[in-house]
Amino acid sequence: MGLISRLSPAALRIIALLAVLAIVVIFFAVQIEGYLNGRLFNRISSSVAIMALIATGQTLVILTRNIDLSVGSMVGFAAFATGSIITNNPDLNPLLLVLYAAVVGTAFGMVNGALVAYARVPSIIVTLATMALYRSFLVEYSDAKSITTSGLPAWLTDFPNMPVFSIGAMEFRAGFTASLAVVIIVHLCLTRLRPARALFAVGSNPEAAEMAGIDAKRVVFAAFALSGLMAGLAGFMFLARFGTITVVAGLGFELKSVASSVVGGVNIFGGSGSVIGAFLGAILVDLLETSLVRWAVVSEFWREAVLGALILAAVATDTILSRRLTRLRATKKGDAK
Amino acid sequence: MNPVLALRAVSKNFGMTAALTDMTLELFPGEVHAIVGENGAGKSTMIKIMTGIHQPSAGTVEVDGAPVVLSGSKAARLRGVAAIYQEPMVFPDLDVTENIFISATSGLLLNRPAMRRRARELIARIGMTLDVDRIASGLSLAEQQAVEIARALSQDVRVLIMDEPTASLSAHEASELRRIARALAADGVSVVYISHRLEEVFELANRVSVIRDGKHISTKGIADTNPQTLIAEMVGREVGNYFTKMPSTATSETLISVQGLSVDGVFENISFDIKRGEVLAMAGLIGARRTDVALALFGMLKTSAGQVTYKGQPLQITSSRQAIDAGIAYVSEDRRKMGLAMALPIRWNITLATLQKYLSPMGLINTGAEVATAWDYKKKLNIRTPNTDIAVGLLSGGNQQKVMLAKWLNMAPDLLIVDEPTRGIDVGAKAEVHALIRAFTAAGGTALVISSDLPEVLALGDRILVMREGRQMAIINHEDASQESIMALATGQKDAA
Amino acid sequence: DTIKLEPGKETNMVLLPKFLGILVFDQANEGAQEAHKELGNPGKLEFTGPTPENSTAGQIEIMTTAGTQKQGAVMLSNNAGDQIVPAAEAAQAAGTKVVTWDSPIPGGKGESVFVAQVDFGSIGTVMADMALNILGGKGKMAVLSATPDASNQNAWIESMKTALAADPKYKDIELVDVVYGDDQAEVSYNRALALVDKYPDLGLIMSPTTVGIQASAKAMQDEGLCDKVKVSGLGLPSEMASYTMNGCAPEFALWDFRDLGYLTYFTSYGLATGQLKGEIGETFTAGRMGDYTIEADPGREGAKRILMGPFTVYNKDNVEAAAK
Amino acid sequence: MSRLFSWEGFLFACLIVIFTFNAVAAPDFLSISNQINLFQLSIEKIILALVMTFVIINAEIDLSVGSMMGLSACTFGYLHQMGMPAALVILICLCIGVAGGLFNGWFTARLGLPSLVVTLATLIGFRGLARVMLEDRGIGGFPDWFAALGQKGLIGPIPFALISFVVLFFVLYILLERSGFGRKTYVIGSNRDVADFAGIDTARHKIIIFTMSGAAAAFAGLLYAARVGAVRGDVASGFELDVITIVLLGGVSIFGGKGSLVGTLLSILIVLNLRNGMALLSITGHIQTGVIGLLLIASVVIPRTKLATPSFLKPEVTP
Ligand SMILES: Nc1ncnc2c1ncn2[C@@H]1O[C@H](COP(=O)(O)OP(=O)(O)OP(=O)(O)O)[C@@H](O)[C@H]1O
Ligand SMILES: Nc1ncnc2c1ncn2[C@@H]1O[C@H](COP(=O)(O)OP(=O)(O)OP(=O)(O)O)[C@@H](O)[C@H]1O
Ligand SMILES: [Mg+2]
Ligand SMILES: [Mg+2]
Repeated sequence: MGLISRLSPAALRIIALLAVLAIVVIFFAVQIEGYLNGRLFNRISSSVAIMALIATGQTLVILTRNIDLSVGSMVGFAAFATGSIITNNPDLNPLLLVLYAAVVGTAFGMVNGALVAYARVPSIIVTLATMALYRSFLVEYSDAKSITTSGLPAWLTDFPNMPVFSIGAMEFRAGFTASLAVVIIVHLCLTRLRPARALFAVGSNPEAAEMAGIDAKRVVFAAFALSGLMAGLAGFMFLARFGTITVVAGLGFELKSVASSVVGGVNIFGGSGSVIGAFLGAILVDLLETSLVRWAVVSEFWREAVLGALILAAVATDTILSRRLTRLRATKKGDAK
Repeated sequence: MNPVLALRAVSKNFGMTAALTDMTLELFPGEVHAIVGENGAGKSTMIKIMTGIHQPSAGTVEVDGAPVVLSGSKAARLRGVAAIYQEPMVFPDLDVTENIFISATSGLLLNRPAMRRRARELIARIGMTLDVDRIASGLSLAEQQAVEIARALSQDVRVLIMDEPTASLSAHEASELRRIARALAADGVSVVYISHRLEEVFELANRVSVIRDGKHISTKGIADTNPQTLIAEMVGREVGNYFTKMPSTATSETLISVQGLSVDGVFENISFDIKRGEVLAMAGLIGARRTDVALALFGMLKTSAGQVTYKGQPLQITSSRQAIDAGIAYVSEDRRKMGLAMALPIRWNITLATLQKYLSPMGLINTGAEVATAWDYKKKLNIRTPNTDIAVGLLSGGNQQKVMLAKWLNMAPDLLIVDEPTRGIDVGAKAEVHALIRAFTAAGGTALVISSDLPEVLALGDRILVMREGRQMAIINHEDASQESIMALATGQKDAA
Repeated sequence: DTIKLEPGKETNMVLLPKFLGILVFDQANEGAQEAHKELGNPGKLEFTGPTPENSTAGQIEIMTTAGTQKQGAVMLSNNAGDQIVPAAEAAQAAGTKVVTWDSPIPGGKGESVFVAQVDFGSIGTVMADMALNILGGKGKMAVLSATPDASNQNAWIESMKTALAADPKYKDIELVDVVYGDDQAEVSYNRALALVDKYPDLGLIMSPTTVGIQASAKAMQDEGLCDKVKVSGLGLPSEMASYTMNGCAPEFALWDFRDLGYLTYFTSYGLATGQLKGEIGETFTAGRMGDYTIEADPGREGAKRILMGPFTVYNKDNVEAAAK
Repeated sequence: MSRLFSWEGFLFACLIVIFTFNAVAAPDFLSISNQINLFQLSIEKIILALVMTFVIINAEIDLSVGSMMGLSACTFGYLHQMGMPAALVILICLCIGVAGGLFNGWFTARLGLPSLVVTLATLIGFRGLARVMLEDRGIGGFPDWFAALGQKGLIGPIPFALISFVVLFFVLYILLERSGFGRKTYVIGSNRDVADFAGIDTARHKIIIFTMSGAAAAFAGLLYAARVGAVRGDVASGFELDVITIVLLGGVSIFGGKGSLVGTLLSILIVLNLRNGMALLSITGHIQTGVIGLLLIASVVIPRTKLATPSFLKPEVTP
């Protein structure tokens, strides 16, 4: 049990989450024939690639004790704007296109950040409003036209499914690999870089952060800008994966990303959590959703009810489990003295 | 020699309140400059102007003789001005190490092992032991204070301001801290030291400034003044000697008797009884677990063994409601976390624990009676506020303390447990609080006072219970107690009798 | 005898789609605007609707306001089910005609007449026939619909079930599941794949919604499943052309929304200006589209409809031309 | 005097401006029927907003109200169709609301999960239960007296919904601003530990408030069923965000401990009048939503005092 005392609470949280994930997988493997195979991995990994990015951005914001409800609208707008650029200029350099999506997202994120950090409007108010506003921009900008796959170059639509490498039947496709890379990079930055700690400090105690010489405003601004950036990248991925973009693109992503983060153990009151956790949370939510469709026991109409119950159960289990582990760790440490 | 930091005719208004008026102060390298004044005199406000948290309404701040605008604490930090604030400012989700180095700026990559090593050194330098991997949310107030001090020490500072750093430290740590302050001054740092403990001021400071009502009253070399003069300057009148022990008002009837009280892994086998009208003082170092004993008596901590006999009946308390119904009150040491709802009006806070008394049968609040009570306490406890409807968080620390006391006194409890009753309270108010506790026991009330301030323990306690690391060392009668004997028990130099 | 609508009469009208920002509704608006000019109505034609996330409440609100504003007619593509009835009845009582198009009021209350794009009964047969065709007479099929609340989709699925049961030639086609993709690309895409995983021998995904069919086709194409699982249903040629050409979606159907808007406008204009009574048997000329008759709606008891019909089945031969 | 410069004062001024503008710009605005419509159309959200004020002042949030409303409405439709007498069904629906509220409250207050998470899960779960009952059907044909309650005037032109709103507002106003219960709501929202130490059973209080919210949502669901005369699985989906918008615009702090029902009422009136005015000027859809969004932001950019941003302590359960 020496291990437990050496692990940080954050690591314990991840372990609890992995345990919950394992339980879910085992349960469905028993229930559904031919469940546990490479294809399951491919399904979940491809579909979680987009939400992983959004949840990463959401996590950065939640860490600072804020929330970003406008992510869905930002994804929708970025996807559409990117799609219409490439449709009109099919020869555009791929990197420029990604950059464009990133810039669009970041710009929106910066508006959120400026209003929250510098105009001191609570984030829930700002992003509730910009959620509506950005979607309105999309409706206005799109003029009821859709982006269709036929207008997109092949490299773009092929990108998400391009296999990068594979382990057995498990394919690591470009979309998933790219977003996994982003998650890992952000994780490393968060845990290793000195300036990134300010994010935790501001979320943990904003007043104290201000007094400790941290420019809390800039930190919050940056978190929102990064969330916008992530939404922009997710918009790009959304476009590449689905090809057809209408005004409803990304609708409902805000709550789903919040759910992913909190299921992943990010403290909704700020200050603690990890993007790896949020990533696992996104996987868990996606896994539940997909598996429930395949589970013969629940009919189409029961699925939502069961999903709600399972999310709650997952969060409760995870919370209780990590509380237990933390306590266990505390006593072990005490004994060691 | 030039002052490293100076305030020139600085004023600060908060709306209608003038917290500082025409304040001028010079700080020189290598001096320990004490600042004293009543609660609400404007000391903390002045500090916050020096560190860029507040902007002056008028006047200028000078660094090295040149006027500067300190736009935020970062700007101040860059000029070498750092502070330890009155209310500890820790990050509950981060561990001790990260808390200490949160405002460090050097290096892009974090070097955890080096940080932990250095954190341990810094903590040791204050004379404390603290697991540097612990998450700060579990730290006691004193430990939080230690973290803050370590944070300040971790930086290169030219001016170090300490706003009541010893308020929640016990004698041992406090003396370590004073040693550090002297050492820093010897290195040429200008140390500003705010304290309500005058003996500290005289032991430590080279110069002392008095502030009253936001105005500068005097700045003198420490040799040119004495405690009586200082107090007179602070409060504008003479104050009686409040450290004289008043005769005991204990009766022969036992109010509460505690036998073998334990909480697994926290404290064990605590046994004492208190007579009606008596004051039992609890002394000990930080982490002696006195607060936990109080929490257990108040039903906020589950006990694992032991009995409590209260008014002759066995009593099992599992919630604060039960304790309150039984006539037990607990004045917490942590005002912000457990004491006061800072954003709510003073009046609401005062009647909070006794709300039942102000309700009509329909459950509606009798506002008239409530206002009357609030004003009553405002006068009785001399709470400095224009009215009782403003947020209690806007009051100075000492006045907040009085509001908290008012909340529990209003309950007219049989047993009043007071944890650090005069933390951060000025001399005048301290005397008033002591008088209040005395009046309370003289009127038949019973008190359990937890204090880290040894003179206070001696001034109040009819008997003194000394704790050390969760164990009860001894109960000594006042006549047999001295600062030295208590310290010896608390530090374990002398074993339990 | 056929009524020729007299142009130039003033009446204000509102074209109310399910929500804004969807191509087919804009096409309907173009048709209505064309008719508006053609009839020389000096009044105003407004195209206004709710946002996607607020569709039901928004439609009710706009319907209620239309009554207050004394609009001549509201042309409604209903997304609120029977919940719109009180508002529609109130509007009718205030003198505002309510004409539905694309999606009717299920119970038929509160509407003057429904301009049906096609016969709802025959959509079922067409979908069943496409399934028969694609599956080669035998196989498993699943339906991927919009939301469980979309009354037109529900009616079509129902009519397909009826058609499948009615004729023995469909006896080897098995409808295994109905799932909902909420008319969102992402949800539909994932549902389509989940269907394939759930039924390893699935042969066809039938999606009676333009979003669902497109997302399903893309999903099958992305996962290289087009050889095994085909996609069909109702789709826009411009969105579906490539999938039809590469064999993922060999056949699908749709009608012309521009015509639908045009016809709806003529009907509403006639009713609002009192030239049509809205009674069964009335026949009128709808400009370039020719003559139409108000008849009883076979699918909804007591309700009236005007049948536009027919629709086009798209395949390799005609899809590219239509996509232009 | 201080009221005049308060948040409520500001909202009131906004309201006057909007009202005057509407009256001048939209000729039908001042008609009695329009004024009643204006309330009637949003009555459910209004009722939810009144109770949500309690929830948010108590430093919690209830995202499940829209779904609970849907669940209640669908249960009504389902059981009505099964042939149960309407009066009994109404009672059952209200009980479901209470049960759902207790459920949210228990997980939040006793188990210590953040309410945002709990009610996010029940937002999905309650909606799912509504779906289970009605699947893809819509149900209408409610008894005449029930439909009349929702659609016709009860006293003259004034409908039942409006009357119940007025009654509810006064009851809740007294409860929040004058009673001990309301006082505790503020204190717990401001600092839960302080309330715990003062002998308040904070968990119980929170559970009661969630229960109120659940019951109000169930009641609103019934009003909705009566008003629109038909129900289906998506009733009131997305209402939670509108309701929260109204409450926050009314000056209730998302961190708890601060706000008033008068603020919520003014905010309701502002949103209603703004929406109605725009609708009468044929401004709908996303532009309308956009304007409300801008208003929401603008309303808070107006500087506030420092302590208005409340204690930064987080509501944590004592272990
Ligand atoms: N942010 C604020 N807004 C309004 N008034 C304030 C604010 N901060 C301080 N004050 C007022 O300014 C005066 C000075 O307060 P300050 O905290 O500086 O006193 P102090 O000397 O530090 O007292 P103590 O010894 O009790 O800590 C008090 O009357 C206080 O109520
Ligand atoms: N070593 C420790 N490990 C975990 N928690 C501790 C430790 N020491 C103190 N605490 C926590 O800090 C709080 C107060 O500490 P405690 O009761 O031990 O101190 P005390 O004797 O009251 O000293 P003081 O009041 O001077 O800080 C308690 O709630 C306790 O749980
Ligand atoms: Mg102070
Ligand atoms: Mg203590």
